[in-house]
Amino acid sequence: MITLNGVSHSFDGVHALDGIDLEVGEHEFVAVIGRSGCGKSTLLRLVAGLLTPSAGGISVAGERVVRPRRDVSVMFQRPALLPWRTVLANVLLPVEVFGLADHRDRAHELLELTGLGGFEKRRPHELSGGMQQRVSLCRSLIQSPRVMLMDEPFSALDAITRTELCEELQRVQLARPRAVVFVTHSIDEAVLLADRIVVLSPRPGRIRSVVDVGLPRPRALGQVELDAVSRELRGLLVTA
Amino acid sequence: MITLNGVSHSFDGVHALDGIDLEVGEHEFVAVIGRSGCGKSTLLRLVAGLLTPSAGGISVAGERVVRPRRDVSVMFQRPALLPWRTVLANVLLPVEVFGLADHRDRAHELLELTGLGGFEKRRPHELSGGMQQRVSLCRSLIQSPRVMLMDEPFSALDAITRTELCEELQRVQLARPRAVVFVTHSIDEAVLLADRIVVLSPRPGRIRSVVDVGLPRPRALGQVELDAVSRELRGLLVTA
Amino acid sequence: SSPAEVQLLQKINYLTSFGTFGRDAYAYVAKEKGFFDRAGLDVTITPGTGSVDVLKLVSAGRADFGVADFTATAITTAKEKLPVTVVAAVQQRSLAAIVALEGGAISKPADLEGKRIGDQPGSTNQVMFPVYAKAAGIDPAKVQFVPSAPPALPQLLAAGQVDGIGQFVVGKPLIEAATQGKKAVVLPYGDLVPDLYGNALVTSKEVLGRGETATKFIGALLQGLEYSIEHPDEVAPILKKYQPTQDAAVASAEVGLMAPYVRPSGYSGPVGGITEDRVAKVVRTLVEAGAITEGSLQPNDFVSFGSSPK
Amino acid sequence: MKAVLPVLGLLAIVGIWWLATIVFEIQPLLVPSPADVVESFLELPGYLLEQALVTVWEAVSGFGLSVVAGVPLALLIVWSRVLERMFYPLLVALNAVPKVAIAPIVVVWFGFGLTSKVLMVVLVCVFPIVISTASGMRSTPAELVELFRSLDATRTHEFFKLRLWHALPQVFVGLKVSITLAVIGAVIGEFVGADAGLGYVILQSGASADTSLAFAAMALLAVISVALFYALTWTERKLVPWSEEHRVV
Amino acid sequence: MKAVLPVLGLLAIVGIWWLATIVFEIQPLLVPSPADVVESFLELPGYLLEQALVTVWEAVSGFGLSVVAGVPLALLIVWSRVLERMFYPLLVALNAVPKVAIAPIVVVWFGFGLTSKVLMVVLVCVFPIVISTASGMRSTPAELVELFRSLDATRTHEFFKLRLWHALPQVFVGLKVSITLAVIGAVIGEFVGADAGLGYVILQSGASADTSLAFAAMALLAVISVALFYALTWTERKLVPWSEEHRVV
Ligand SMILES: Nc1ncnc2c1ncn2[C@@H]1O[C@H](COP(=O)(O)OP(=O)(O)OP(=O)(O)O)[C@@H](O)[C@H]1O
Ligand SMILES: Nc1ncnc2c1ncn2[C@@H]1O[C@H](COP(=O)(O)OP(=O)(O)OP(=O)(O)O)[C@@H](O)[C@H]1O
Ligand SMILES: [Mg+2]
Ligand SMILES: [Mg+2]
Repeated sequence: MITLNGVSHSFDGVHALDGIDLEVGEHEFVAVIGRSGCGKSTLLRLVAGLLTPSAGGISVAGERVVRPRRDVSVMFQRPALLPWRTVLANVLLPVEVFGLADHRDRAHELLELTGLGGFEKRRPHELSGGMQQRVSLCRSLIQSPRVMLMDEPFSALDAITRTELCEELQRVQLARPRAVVFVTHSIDEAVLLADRIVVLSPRPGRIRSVVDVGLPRPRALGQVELDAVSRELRGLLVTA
Repeated sequence: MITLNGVSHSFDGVHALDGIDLEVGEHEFVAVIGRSGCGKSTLLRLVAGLLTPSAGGISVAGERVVRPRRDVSVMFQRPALLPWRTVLANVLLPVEVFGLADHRDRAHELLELTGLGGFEKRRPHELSGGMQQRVSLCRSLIQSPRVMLMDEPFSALDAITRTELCEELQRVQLARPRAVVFVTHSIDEAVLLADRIVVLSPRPGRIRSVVDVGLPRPRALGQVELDAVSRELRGLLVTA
Repeated sequence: SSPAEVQLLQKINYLTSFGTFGRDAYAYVAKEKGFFDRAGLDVTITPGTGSVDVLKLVSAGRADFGVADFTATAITTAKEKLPVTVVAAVQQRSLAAIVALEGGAISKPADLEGKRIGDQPGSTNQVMFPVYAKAAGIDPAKVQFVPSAPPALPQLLAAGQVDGIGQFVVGKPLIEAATQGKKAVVLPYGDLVPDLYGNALVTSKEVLGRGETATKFIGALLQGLEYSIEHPDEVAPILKKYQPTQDAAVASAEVGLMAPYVRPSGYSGPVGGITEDRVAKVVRTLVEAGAITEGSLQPNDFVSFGSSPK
Repeated sequence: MKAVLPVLGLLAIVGIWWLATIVFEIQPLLVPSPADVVESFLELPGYLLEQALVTVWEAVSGFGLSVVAGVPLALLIVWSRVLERMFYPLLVALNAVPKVAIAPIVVVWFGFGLTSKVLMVVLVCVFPIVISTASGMRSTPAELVELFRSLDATRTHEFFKLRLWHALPQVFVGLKVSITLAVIGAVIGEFVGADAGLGYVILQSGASADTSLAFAAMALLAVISVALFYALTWTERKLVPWSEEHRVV
Repeated sequence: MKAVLPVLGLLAIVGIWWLATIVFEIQPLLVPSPADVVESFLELPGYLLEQALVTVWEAVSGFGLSVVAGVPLALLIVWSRVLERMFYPLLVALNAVPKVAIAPIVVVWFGFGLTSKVLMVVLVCVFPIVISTASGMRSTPAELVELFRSLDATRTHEFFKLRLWHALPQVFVGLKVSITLAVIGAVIGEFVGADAGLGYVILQSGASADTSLAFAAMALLAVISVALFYALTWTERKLVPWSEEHRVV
């Protein structure tokens, strides 16, 4: 579904990514981990068509990426909510932009699911950091894309909410699999969710190794088998 | 050092905190955990003197808190960097505001320590999310306050950097203990760092329980003794 | 009047020379006294904003008639071939004057040398000053004209920023009222240069081509002018009715002062009359003063003697 | 309480003005005392209010037109660099032409009626609206623009669902600058070829050296502007409740 | 390439103007053709440029003074609600007084020299600067204000290290609106009592019905404004490189 071919990217003076080769299958969940500042967000932006690689080529669904596509959803690292819109209207933004039929019920459902029921009419500045992130999550889930790009979607959430949402995400992925690229700082999260985990080395980001998590689904946090993979990843990160 | 006496707070229509009683010792490290939106940030803001409680009283060092104090440092949940300042100038802001002597060397040291060496002259928008958070961390560390309030300081950091910084924080706290209130979503982090852990219940935030972590220091992630406390906390959070 | 009659009234747009003072009140008098109605005219009076603006608006067809300074009209038409033409002289002598305050530095023409006079650049007063100076026997180069806008002039004079200002003769009561009782010294150009006309009624050649209507309007307006100078006391209330901001006392005084200029002693022609001889003389004077170039203007170029009152 | 402070400010200024006219023995022709001005007003209150209405109507309709013209213009300028490069300098140039000087031409063209005054108002008002709207739309945070890009939103959506909204607080700055200029524009229009409106009153009274009347008219103008200005401020509060400016900080 | 587009825009406008004067047979007294205007300019290029310099000097020094006065005024207004409530309405009122109408008083007070012109410029310029600076300072993000509060920063620090910096992009919007007004202010000042400057040229030519000369002077005014405007834009780019407006989006 997604193919990266020797992709490099530099911002003026900063060499962020270097020679990334990666293939993500149509129903594959790929997690990306790496040190802060190693180029994970940049990688997502490149796949999303928001940045043009300094070198190399990217294609999604067999087409070269030159601009954003509607079948690719992006959830950014920062909530990026529109301050003048209520929570509900923020969630409905993609639907409006795509000109789709009414998704109000779906939006309410998602908000309920992420524990935001009752906050539909509030404006973003009245929410806590984690609540804002959940609104942003709902917004990216309301589209039904073929490819989902998620940048640390649960970083501002508490352990419980995070676990709940991880489970929800697993369920959705089992029911209706898509290509997902999931950036995270939590190794446990990566092991729980991903089919494969890409470990990036620090700046410039290069692929240090790709770990296959060959465990059956559904998985649950705290499973002993997961811990082994986690330890391996931690080791890779340290020496990355 | 810090005393909260039946503190409650409401934002128009949202009852955020309810009847919080808490005492933080002069050299005590207290972690606060709780579901997203339960009022942790609000609690810090109240102690910092940035909000006035709807009910109850707060005092720091025996004085009633009516406005922010210079011996209390706050690290916010969002980086809150000044876009027109370079990284270095952002870190030096408190020093400038306090009118203290040159802290350039200390700033460089902190930036080096947090892995930001070489980025001193960059502006915030050229940094990754985690790098921005580290700048904000450096800024709060450059003050030498008697009380430190930290709101999810490591949420945007990868596992390795997070571990490193946790160790650094432990070292600093052992060498020069202060009163710290540390909000986090990571139970492991809380167990690793805190003397006591306050568990808040969901909105309105009430103190569900206070767990004493009676383990010797320095502690290290992955210690089996920590895991027991972690499990206990997870249980408390789920039923909170 | 019945609707049927209103139907028949010809619409005319008329511009006063500048604002709506006593000196321009005769149009309102003609309206109030029904002279226009009787001529079958429905006249709209709009306050003008100075000679050149009036000429522009008349030549652009925005107004059918307007009042502009005769000298300014001559100079402007000498420069630009505008489709405007003079059809009557409202005053037989120029109203231009230098006005100063009594007790100041100026009390007679000879005092002007070495003084500062505030005036609008290009005004008749300034353009004709060399002619006046020659007649008064003083050196025009020794008088300094300070350019400034007309509304500021009385204030500049009162504040002592200038020693005198260019003003129309009829402005005397206004200045005196404004300076609260100080007497004004007026040095009229007309005393020494009697050939100059004052204001002129101008129209466009196109309007003149409409025949009848133009003649009727000229007649009715001049009837108003004649009535005004004969009944100065009636003018102020009429003006005040149309223009409530005007000072009645000043307006009557202005009309009183204007009378001898509309019909000077010894003048035997009709009110508003204008003759080719005098126009030729004026043109010559303008050439001498350097305001226009030799041969650039013939009397018939800008005056329609055929339409002027006989 | 809220109303007390502006009244105090007003009293302070009027007091200083009054004192100045007495202490420096300023002639009423130059600067009349507040009493003279009030007297002038009381002589013709009905007439002056009538003229004020004329001016308000001209100013408000011209202002409305400027908004209708200015905001789309700003949109075009932000939309296309080419259009910006071609026409922005011309707009600046147009704005720099002294309106007093072109007022006669406008009257020659559009007659003595309402049109010419409204046009003068538009000429005066459009520029601040365009420039502040354009600048507001340009300053949209990069992260929000990226969000819209990621949705492959059309430019129309980017402008009407994002940039214009983001710009609203700055649009209001432009509107507030414009509204007081609007009143001045109407007055300048009335200076040339009008027989009603406060501008006409000022012209008349200026020429007849009736300074107190001119001051009375100007005081009315000031009152009108302040009223229009605060009406805008009120609208802004209702319309842009999320703006940082209105949060209690 | 960059320079081509504005030139194209200019040519388009001049072309339309020329065509209009020919097609509608407009009299040169009303609107002269571009050729007439150029001719007028070429008759007296040295003189006109000299007058232009006079006007530029008045406009620039008045503008400078306005910045020096306006920014602190905005500071005071944002600083204290009491001061704002007391004096903001007065500022609005002052701005609404037509400058053309008070120009004579200013001249009477300050004479025919530079002072009265500079003062006129200040009167015209100060308001947009104050209002946009104030609005910019007020719109400082709550999180940054909170940061300063948490440091127990003095209000001086809050204003000079935070709000003013945050407001800079908006201050420049105010400055850009003001700079073109500055030129107009200088011209209005010159209308009332001057013997030099482009305003004087316009007044003079208006009285002598030399419309082409007036247009030549106005064209020069436009050129001056455009130059000053883009000088400001350039300064902004150098001074405010972090602004969203300058990021490539
Ligand atoms: N400025 C505000 N106006 C209105 N409501 C607010 C405001 N700030 C916070 N709240 C509400 O107060 C509650 C607590 O918010 P707070 O930010 O303290 O949560 P938190 O525990 O820090 O959450 P998180 O872990 O997501 O950061 C939330 O329900 C939020 O909606
Ligand atoms: N707009 C930009 N201009 C200049 N440099 C940039 C820009 N965006 C990112 N960078 C640089 O590129 C590098 C990678 O940034 P990126 O945001 O991809 O990191 P990341 O892996 O997402 O980090 P984090 O985990 O902290 O979010 C960083 O060193 C950063 O300084
Ligand atoms: Mg990132
Ligand atoms: Mg929080």
